[in-house]
Amino acid sequence: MDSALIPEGADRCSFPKFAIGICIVGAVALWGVYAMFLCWFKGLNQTNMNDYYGFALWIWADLAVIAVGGGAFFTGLLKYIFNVDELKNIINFAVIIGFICYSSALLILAIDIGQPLRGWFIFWHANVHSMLTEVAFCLSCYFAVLTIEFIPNLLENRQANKVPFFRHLAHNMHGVMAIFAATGAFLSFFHQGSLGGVAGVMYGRPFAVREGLLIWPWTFFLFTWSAAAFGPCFTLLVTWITEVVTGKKLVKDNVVHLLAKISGWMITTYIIAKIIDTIYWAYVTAPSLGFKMSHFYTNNSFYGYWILITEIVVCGVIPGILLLNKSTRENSTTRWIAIVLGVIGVCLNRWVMVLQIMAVPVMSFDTWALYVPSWQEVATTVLPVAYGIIFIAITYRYLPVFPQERELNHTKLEQ
Amino acid sequence: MIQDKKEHKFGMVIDLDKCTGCGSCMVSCMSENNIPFKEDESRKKDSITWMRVYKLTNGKSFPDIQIAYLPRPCQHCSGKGGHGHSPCVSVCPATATDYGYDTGIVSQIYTRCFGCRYCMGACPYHARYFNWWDPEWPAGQEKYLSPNVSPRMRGVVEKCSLCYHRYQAARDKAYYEGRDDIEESEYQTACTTACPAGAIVFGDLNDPSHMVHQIVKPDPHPDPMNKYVVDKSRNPKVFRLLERLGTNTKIYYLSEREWVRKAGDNYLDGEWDKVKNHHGSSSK
Amino acid sequence: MFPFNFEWVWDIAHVIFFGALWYSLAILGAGMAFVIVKSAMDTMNDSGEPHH
Amino acid sequence: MKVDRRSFLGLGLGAVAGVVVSPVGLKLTDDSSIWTQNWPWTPVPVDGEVSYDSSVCNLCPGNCGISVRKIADRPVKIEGLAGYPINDGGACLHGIAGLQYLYDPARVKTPLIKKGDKFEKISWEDAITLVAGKLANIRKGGAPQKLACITDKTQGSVPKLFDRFLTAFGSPNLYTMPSLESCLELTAQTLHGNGNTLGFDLENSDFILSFGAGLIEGWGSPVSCFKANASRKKRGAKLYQIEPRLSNTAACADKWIPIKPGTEADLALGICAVMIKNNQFNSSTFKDGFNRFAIMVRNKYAPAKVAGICGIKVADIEKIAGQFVMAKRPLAIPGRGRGRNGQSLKEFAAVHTLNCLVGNLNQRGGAFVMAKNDYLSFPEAILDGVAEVGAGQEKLAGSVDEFVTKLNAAGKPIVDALFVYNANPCYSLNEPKRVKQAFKKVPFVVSFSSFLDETAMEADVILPMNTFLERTEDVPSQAGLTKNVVGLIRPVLKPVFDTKDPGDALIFLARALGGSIAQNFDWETYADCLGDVTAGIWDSLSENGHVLVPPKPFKEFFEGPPDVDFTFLATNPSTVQAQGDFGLTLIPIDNMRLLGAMPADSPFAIKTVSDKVLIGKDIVVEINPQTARGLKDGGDALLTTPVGAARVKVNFNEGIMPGVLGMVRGLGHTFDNKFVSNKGVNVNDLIGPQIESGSGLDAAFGIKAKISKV
Repeated sequence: MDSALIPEGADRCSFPKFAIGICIVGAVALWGVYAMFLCWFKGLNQTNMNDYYGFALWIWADLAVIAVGGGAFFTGLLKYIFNVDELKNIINFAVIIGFICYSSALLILAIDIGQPLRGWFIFWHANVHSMLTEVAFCLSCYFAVLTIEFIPNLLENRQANKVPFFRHLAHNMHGVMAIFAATGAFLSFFHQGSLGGVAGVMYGRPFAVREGLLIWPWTFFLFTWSAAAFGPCFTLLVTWITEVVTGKKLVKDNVVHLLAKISGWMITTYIIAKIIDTIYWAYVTAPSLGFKMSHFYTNNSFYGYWILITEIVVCGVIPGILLLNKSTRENSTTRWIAIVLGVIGVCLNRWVMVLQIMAVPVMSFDTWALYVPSWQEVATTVLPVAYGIIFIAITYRYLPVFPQERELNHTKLEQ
Repeated sequence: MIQDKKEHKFGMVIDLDKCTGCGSCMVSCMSENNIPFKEDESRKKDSITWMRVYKLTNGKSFPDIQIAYLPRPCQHCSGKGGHGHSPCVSVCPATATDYGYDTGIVSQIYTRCFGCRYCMGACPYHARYFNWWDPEWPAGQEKYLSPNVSPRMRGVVEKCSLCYHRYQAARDKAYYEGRDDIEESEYQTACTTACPAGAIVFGDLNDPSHMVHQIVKPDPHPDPMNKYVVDKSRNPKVFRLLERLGTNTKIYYLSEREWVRKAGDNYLDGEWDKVKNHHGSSSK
Repeated sequence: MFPFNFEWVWDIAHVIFFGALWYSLAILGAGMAFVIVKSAMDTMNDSGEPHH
Repeated sequence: MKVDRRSFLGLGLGAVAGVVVSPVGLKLTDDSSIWTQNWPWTPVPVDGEVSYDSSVCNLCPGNCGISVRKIADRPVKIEGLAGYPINDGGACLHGIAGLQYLYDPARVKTPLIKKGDKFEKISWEDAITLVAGKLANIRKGGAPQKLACITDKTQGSVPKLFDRFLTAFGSPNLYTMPSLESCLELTAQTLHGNGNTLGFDLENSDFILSFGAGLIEGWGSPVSCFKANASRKKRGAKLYQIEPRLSNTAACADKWIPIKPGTEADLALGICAVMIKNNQFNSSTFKDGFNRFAIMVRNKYAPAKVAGICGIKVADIEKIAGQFVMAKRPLAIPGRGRGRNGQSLKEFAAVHTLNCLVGNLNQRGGAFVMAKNDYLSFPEAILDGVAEVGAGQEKLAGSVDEFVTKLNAAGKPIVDALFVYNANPCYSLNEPKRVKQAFKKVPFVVSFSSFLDETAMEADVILPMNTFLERTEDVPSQAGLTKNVVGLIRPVLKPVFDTKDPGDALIFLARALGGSIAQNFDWETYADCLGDVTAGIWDSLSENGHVLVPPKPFKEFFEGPPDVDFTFLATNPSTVQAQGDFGLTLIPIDNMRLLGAMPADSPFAIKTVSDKVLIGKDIVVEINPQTARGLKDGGDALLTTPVGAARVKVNFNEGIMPGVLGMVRGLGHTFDNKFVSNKGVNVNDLIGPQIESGSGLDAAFGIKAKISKV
């Protein structure tokens, strides 16, 4: 019944099947929307946050989706600025994932603040010294860039493309996309960085604080670097999931291998920097403030050394090596292990840089603060996931997202 | 607009040997500043207490245990090097909290705050509180609210203002009387005047005639051991909370008891014995 | 975010921060304006030809 | 015009673009933020002229001077009154939070009458008529002594008016709630003769030996004690604190001497024994029984024995005695915690005997034996025939606790009507459930109360009283002060509800009864009465808000050291032991942040309570980890005593003696105020009364208990 909208030559499941799938995920999304409205109308008392845990699950989710959404800017940068042409086969999807991640991040922020109707004060009364101001501006601007990058793909829909203006617009936008991508990369660099800066500048929090370059603490660069490193992992992961769900090969192996290789290099360089940063922090920064490293890791079983080892070794060093090594990179099992570990690693890093900071006491007579999110927090955090699934399902169904789809699946049909 | 010619730096010194933990300062603050209350205030991590009294122990067992109480208002940090970049002020994205260079007071504008809580994360003293709930008073009780401090709405951060409205009132009075400046006694915070033990001394740290200056004797030179630390006390019995972080708080504490002074900051093993006698030795 | 907001100061921080911001926004705005105008012109040029 | 899909689309997009570009969005955004800044449900306090009223706080026996800041005639803040002889500007948290009582959710707003299980509103006229009718019937029965009354204190014109009412009515059955003052009066009476009370010159002593007196836990006149304590450091005065738990007082003392609960009297007598043995005492004013006393302590309170009883070292007893004797101005003070509940005369007398032995009586920095306040001069009471009959009757009991016991024990009602004024015995006496039972046995209970508290709930009629901010009253200082200050409570605002001053309610009632009772209350209002009965000091009282009575310098006032009578102690009255035979001892803890009795706490006070005392609805019990086998710090437990059991949370505290459980006093209210009630348990529910023979005091300092994990 919706065949007129489906890209030419593409094979899609029947509409009822599609609709049922959307409904199931939609129900989860509605649950999240309900929780979202509870938070808006009743206030943040719906959460389990408290004055010690002012940043909690949402901010972690926010940082995590932005980190994994970093695939969009980095792939865009490689494609449009460094002219890595193979990436044109995955750039559309990277942009869509980025779009989902960034729109989710903005939504989460709108729920997270105590006075959503005054949220625009962050722009209007901007304090240029705050990392969060930098985040807000760059995030919204970069979201605009992602929207711009997404528009041509949207206009390639079979029906939209029939409108001459849209067809021309899509064509012309492709023409100047490098400029947008460059601006996007610039903005992205700063907001990924300033998200890292958010933690690093908190000099009242020895667990978070880092020294740095000019006004930017080292976490600024580590966050940008890790987003660029792990973002492509997430793009590949979602592509793979989409391939599994649709039962079709959508991107050629050489493209996947290329992105995985780039990611491997990025991860490896990042993790070396991260290890150096951690050692410097543990042996110089924190002790200079009177803290032994064990203070941060030995009070309770949740925030133990395991978290540090998991983040850096298991989910950093290992995926780096697996993706750098040609044989493990091109072996799909080891590649997927690396990619999944990588995505977990960057999410864990963001968790540590939000929640563990809040948990650690600073005053010698203060206590650890542990927290378990309320269902409203969980529901609103699941909401973006449901929204992302629906968004991908719809875009995949109606837009020519994967340029290689036809070629790959024709071959299959012919065989 | 009334402008003081002089630059003040209001601060406090709290004598922890006099403090009895009675709670007068907490309630005086609540009453002065229209602080709301709710059914369950036993969860201290979401209980708005601009002035909170912590109980400290020396960690020993019976019968050698000792306890002390430490009242903790907002510490009104002047930030690294004393330049006004307090941990919270520097991070607030909407300029809703600001450092008063003429008073040293860290302000909070409730109607501008949009509740991102970054300042709370940045504050190691947990001096900042979020209005998780709409403030509600039992019927009639809103009649005792003071118009000098506006009640806060849900979803914003609040904290101790060193009773800034009292400073304004004192300044207005001085202006009407044609005086340039206010007397020490004219501007005292609600916790200071309430303390039945007289443990809190409040005044202008920049004014040598003020008692707080005489007790604290702030060192005009940066600490040679940490360039970020300024206004360190030259009184060996006086310390600040988490001084090593370079927050440069303006709330000083006084105690004869070594273990109490040690509890004010974090020290690596053996470090305290090296630094304990260095208090105030940075400048003669 | 504008010089007429009262917290605005003409210091280096504001100049760099908002300089970069408005510059980026200008690029995006100009770029979009350019492609929209160009596409509109292209569409008008097309309209002489019969539809396919 | 044909609207095809394309033009429709175009139109739609155009409209959207139009709205986006138009100022509507900006305007709405701006308006919505302005709305959030002015939410109609966030109150905006009215501004206006600032003024200050001074008055006196009567929330506790401290009676501090207060200054009330008003804006546009609305009181907005209570602070200590500078220059007031008791507190000189200081204030405690309860006084500062006083405004909350005005609008307390549990306030009685109009007279109430109980119909079935519920209270209904009734007019003052109807209420008074009803009460007068019931009382008239009692008189008609010819047994006027069957009206009883419980008040909070004995001093001041309002308690005296209740006394006068009972006298005119013909009943001797007036009881007061346990208090430090009554213990001190009893002690003074026992050792120095009738009409005296004791005061302690804490400000000038250089060595305070405190037998558990919570100098900064609310003992005596709290702010005055805070100030005295704060000045110790400067004066170089030492404080030794003797008690089983590291209280705040013990924490700020120079030395904490933990002893087993309830052995204070033993230790005091043990120190006496050491002093007598070493001949370190001043016997010039000793009157009766000293020799017998000396022999008794030598035999019964030898240090070795006392050390065993108290759980301390012999050397420590000798050291304490030595330091006490060597001090220039030593002072021993009795009264565990606030000195109010669970006190024994033996203990007070034993501790005060240290003062007598060391010879500090009526000396600077010592203990003062002072005549009771007598600034009031009421006209001679007029008794009619019925009253004469009642006047000849014996009082039913020696103390309020004994009174309650007798009410319960009797088959038939021994009292036909009961007045309760400003007291909450159904909460603050030990084992309140027995008090409630006793109340149920009284056919007619009238509560004169500002709050619908546990006791008011048991009443048949509630006459609502003005709070201290709405009333006029004279309040003489007591509470162990050496100063004799009469303060004047003055209304700072008109009554918020339909309430009256207690004096006015009594005058109203007397008038309704008519006859000689009305003649005894021949005043238009209570204010007139107050002017009359304080005639001698009224002018300066009303002008200054307080009077020092008598305003003489202290040497003239305290004429030399008083005589000391040892006969009571010489008989070695038995020491009250904790009830039951469980292994641990539960003791109540007086905490400055909780008033512990009347009135219940303000929401602000509850807000200050530590999470080591109250977590959610659970009370936290302190236990030394050594004793806490099988328990978890922060875990749940069941606390059982011979009288009751309660679910509690456990807090491991190194500052409490092994074998002792500490539970705060003042929680567990059950009336209707969600900010204050249904939080934790009332420790009194777990402790049974232990009447001390002789004094009639409920001397239960604690009770045996066991605790187990649940």
